Amino acid sequence: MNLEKKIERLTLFLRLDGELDMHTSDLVRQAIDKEIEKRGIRTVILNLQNVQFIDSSGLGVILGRYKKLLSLGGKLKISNVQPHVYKIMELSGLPKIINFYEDETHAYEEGRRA
Amino acid sequence: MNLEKKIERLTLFLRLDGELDMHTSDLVRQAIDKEIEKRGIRTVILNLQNVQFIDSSGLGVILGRYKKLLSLGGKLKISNVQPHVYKIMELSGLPKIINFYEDETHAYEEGRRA
Amino acid sequence: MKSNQLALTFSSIAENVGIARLLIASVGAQLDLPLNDIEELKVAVSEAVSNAIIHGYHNRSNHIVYLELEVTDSTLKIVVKDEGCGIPNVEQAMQPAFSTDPERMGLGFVFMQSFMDDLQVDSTVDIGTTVTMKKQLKQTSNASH
Amino acid sequence: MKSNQLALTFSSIAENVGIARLLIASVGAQLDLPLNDIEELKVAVSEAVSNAIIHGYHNRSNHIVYLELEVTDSTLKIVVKDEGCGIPNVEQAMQPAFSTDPERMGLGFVFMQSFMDDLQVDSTVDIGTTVTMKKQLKQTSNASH
Ligand SMILES: Nc1ncnc2c1ncn2[C@@H]1O[C@H](COP(=O)(O)OP(=O)(O)O)[C@@H](O)[C@H]1O
Ligand SMILES: Nc1ncnc2c1ncn2[C@@H]1O[C@H](COP(=O)(O)OP(=O)(O)O)[C@@H](O)[C@H]1O
Repeated sequence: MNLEKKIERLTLFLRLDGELDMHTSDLVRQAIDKEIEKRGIRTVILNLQNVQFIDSSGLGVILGRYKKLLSLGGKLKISNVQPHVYKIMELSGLPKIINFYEDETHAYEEGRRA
Repeated sequence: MNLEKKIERLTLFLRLDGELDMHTSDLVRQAIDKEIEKRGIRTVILNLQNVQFIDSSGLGVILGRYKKLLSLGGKLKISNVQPHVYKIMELSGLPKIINFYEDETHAYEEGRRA
Repeated sequence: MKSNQLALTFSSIAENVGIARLLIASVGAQLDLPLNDIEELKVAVSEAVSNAIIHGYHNRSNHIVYLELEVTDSTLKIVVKDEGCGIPNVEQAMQPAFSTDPERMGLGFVFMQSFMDDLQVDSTVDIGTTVTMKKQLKQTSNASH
Repeated sequence: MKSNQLALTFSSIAENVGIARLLIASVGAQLDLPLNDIEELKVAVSEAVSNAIIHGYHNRSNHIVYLELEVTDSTLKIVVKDEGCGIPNVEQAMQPAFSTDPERMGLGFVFMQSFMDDLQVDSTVDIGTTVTMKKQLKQTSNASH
């Protein structure tokens, strides 16, 4: 799993590359929590363009970060999900809770308008 | 292993796609021998552009077809080998016996000049 | 595809879950299964193996997980086994959203169930857990490789 | 990378040689080995597993091949085992270009030897053959994943 971070104002853009399972989702959790604590990040945009696989461990970490950010008055958004990965996410009900966007720009813009 | 065949005069152009091991080299052997017997093919140009792996089983089948064609007055040529595959071939001494070419055109031209 | 049997045993570390998925994906490719089916098999195996490591062995790395794949003409059978803590109440554990870990979603068994044609869980406390999953295969069309 | 152990047992069919290679390639990737080293490990494993199927089991598919991988801090150990016909004269068999099959090149052991740091062949006629190969690993640099 490769993580690429970019921070703009209080938004963390996190681009994931690889398979999101119990091993790698642990790394994602640590990366996000670190930015929340150290830099006061309140919005996270997860770009899943290069994520080819997700299972319930990956979904759990995404939902967990969503809840944590929500409790801090922030939000987590997801962009660029591949169709077969989205299918698994749908089964879990995640898209009913978390907002999905075509790309990072759409995700970012929506946040600024709000 | 995917095999793509093209026949021009008595030359068989065989493009391989995959890993050349005991399993797939068996398919290559059958494919070449069939064309030799059925169509009287005498020159075979093996395009290894999309071969990512070779072991001694693959090398053995290539050498075997080379010898068979030679005994029939024909020849076998190799084109488009990837560097890391060429390294394995070099260890076996194959390039001392069989001619390697940059691409199919060079392999074909040389044959016609000869 | 004639019949085939593979068994992978491996240390209970998170890094090996991806290897378990690679194995089922390779066997799925051997069987010429559609990509979508292979994706689903990967999820099912990933869930069962993750459960063995996380729940069965409490994330301790000095244990062994067993993954068995058996291909016959009509069925792909997948067995995931651990010799861990076991499940006291299997019926409850298999309920959607049930998890003994508040950080987890309780969807592992749901995914296994939805992606496989048959799911069976045998578990004994302090002995371990065996998850047996089956997928029906279309009768061999003898498709070329 | 902490220590790791994996063992794959599989039916003696040609289609499984690629799966054996995938396994060693995945473990090589876990260890952050250079691509070139991974290629060489794949060749070594491919040779040993092919020998088990071709020579040990005479290409009969109803047998089992064993592949064991053990990672410690300093070494990757690979064991390939069959319960096949065995090798009457191991020293002779390991000579470059020696093969009991006129269609083959007799390079399997040569490749194993050149790509691994240590190669050991134990064989007993009618009992089977065990090939043990080792690769020294650079001391863990604790490279990030
Ligand atoms: N191999 C196992 N060993 C012990 N307990 C298990 C095992 N697999 C599942 N369980 C129990 O079943 C519960 C539900 O499992 P699952 O549906 O996969 O959800 P989750 O993994 O998200 O908790 C787990 O929380 C755990 O208590
Ligand atoms: N697992 C095995 N079981 C029985 N015989 C073997 C085995 N491995 C190797 N041999 C014998 O050793 C010889 C040399 O092996 P190798 O160097 O790999 O060359 P090749 O496979 O091309 O014959 C084989 O021809 C065979 O007679």
